[in-house]
Amino acid sequence: MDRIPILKLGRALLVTIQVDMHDRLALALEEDLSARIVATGARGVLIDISGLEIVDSFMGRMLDSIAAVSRLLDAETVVVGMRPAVAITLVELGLALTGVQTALNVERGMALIGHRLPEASGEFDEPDDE
Amino acid sequence: MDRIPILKLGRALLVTIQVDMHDRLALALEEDLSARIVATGARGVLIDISGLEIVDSFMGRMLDSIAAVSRLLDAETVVVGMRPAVAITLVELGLALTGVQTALNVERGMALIGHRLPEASGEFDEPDDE
Amino acid sequence: MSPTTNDVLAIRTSNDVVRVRQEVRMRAVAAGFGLVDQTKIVTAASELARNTLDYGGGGTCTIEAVQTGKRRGVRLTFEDQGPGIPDLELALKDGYTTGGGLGLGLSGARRLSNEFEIHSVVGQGTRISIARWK
Amino acid sequence: MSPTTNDVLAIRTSNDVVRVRQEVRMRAVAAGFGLVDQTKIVTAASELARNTLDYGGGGTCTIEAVQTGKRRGVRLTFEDQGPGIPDLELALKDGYTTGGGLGLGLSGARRLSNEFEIHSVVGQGTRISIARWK
Ligand SMILES: Nc1ncnc2c1ncn2[C@@H]1O[C@H](COP(=O)(O)OP(=O)(O)O)[C@@H](O)[C@H]1O
Ligand SMILES: Nc1ncnc2c1ncn2[C@@H]1O[C@H](COP(=O)(O)OP(=O)(O)O)[C@@H](O)[C@H]1O
Repeated sequence: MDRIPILKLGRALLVTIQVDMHDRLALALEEDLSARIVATGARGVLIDISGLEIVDSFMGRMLDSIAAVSRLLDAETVVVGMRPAVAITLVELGLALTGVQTALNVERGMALIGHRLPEASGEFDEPDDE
Repeated sequence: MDRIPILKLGRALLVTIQVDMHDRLALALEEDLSARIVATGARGVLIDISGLEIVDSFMGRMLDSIAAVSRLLDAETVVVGMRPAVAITLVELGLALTGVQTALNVERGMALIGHRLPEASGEFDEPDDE
Repeated sequence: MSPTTNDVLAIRTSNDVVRVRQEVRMRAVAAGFGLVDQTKIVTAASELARNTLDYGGGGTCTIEAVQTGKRRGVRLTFEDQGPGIPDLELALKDGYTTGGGLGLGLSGARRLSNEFEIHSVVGQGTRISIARWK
Repeated sequence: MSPTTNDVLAIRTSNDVVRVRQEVRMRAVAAGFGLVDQTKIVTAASELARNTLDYGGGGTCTIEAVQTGKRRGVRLTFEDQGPGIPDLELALKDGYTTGGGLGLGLSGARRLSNEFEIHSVVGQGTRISIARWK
């Protein structure tokens, strides 16, 4: 089974979703991501969906669930790069993804994570990078 | 009946839950904890659940309830050290524990409590440690 | 891709759901749909295809290019021989699910379509037909 | 721990609920479950065992190792001779509780399982069977 790569980006983890996710791939991602959050002490998870042409309720549920799991593990989730047509469609579908933060792009997503931290940036000693 | 020990850690109270909690033990903990919050003037309660292999809805309700009681007594609750598999399972169970703050470990939990206080850290005169 | 072609796609695996999406996208493009309209019908198709698989035990999706007067559109019909839906009104409610989903598939697909028809007989199966116009 | 062993555990005290969790964990490990799958079935077991105790007035949990083709799994059956559940649809709703719980036991256990069956007769008792596959 393929797995979706997870990159470390400063204090955050970055996942880029480009393919149609099957159920098993989605579950594997959730598992990998939570293990990595704990192993790295990451403070945030960025999920880049700029490559996705649609987000249906299955994928929406997956995003919600990743955000909820990450929060329990002390990391916030930001969904970045949603296309305008996808956003319009999601709202009409009835899925406002209220449990998930969003940002226009990775840079703004990173800023969002940085600013929500109690520690002032720079003064915090970085968890070990691997 | 056994009781779960409560440690004082600076301005916070630390409870480490390692065993399967029975109903009576859970109720006793809530009682002991609220008495200690009032007696010590603690500003926060850290509940370390890194030893727990599962959290079911009974335990989840207990965590929620401790958080609610502590809040009324002017202390915030942070649940620390939840295992990744537990977080994934809790979310699928339907329990996102939205009323509870979480932190990766005790250190980060302490930071969370410290930074939420109106007093800047260091400038505050520590309440008496016993 | 002539506007009168009918495609019948089998839905048996979650890969087939992906194929339905791709095919519907192509047909929507061929019908002259803009990006938002494409996205809406593809998303509706994705919801219904997944239901056909998960609840209907598999089935088919028929894709038709349709035309009334000058308006062009796409019609999709999902059919399965699964257990059927005992209470349609309930199933169409936002948030209702028997499978741990979000319960937005049917209601959402209806909102994303200009036409929505559902026919279901318990013990025999379910047929859902939607259309979206340019 | 042979895959055909059946264990029947009594559920009469809250200590027994702990024992059910431990036994289910061992069986899930024996069936080759990964950590997340173990955690899911043990959590579902915990919810149902507690209901058997609290609402059913005590009962039993039967643990079976199951296999279809190459897939291995664990099946758990909880039985009691308690008051039964008058409205199953209601009891399965997230948040519904008659006992001051969170109302997530039944619905959550269903989400955490691959198979879920419930049979309940008012005045006679309740039998709930779940299975999870590797
Ligand atoms: N093709 C089908 N066959 C049988 N039941 C179906 C079918 N499609 C939908 N249902 C029923 O309708 C319910 C609601 O469907 P839907 O709104 O798509 O939500 P979800 O897919 O999240 O469960 C499903 O949970 C299922 O019980
Ligand atoms: N074994 C049982 N016997 C009788 N009633 C039950 C049983 N299990 C569950 N119930 C009923 O179903 C309701 C919902 O159960 P559940 O979803 O587990 O929530 P909770 O345990 O928080 O009440 C219970 O409040 C109870 O009324």
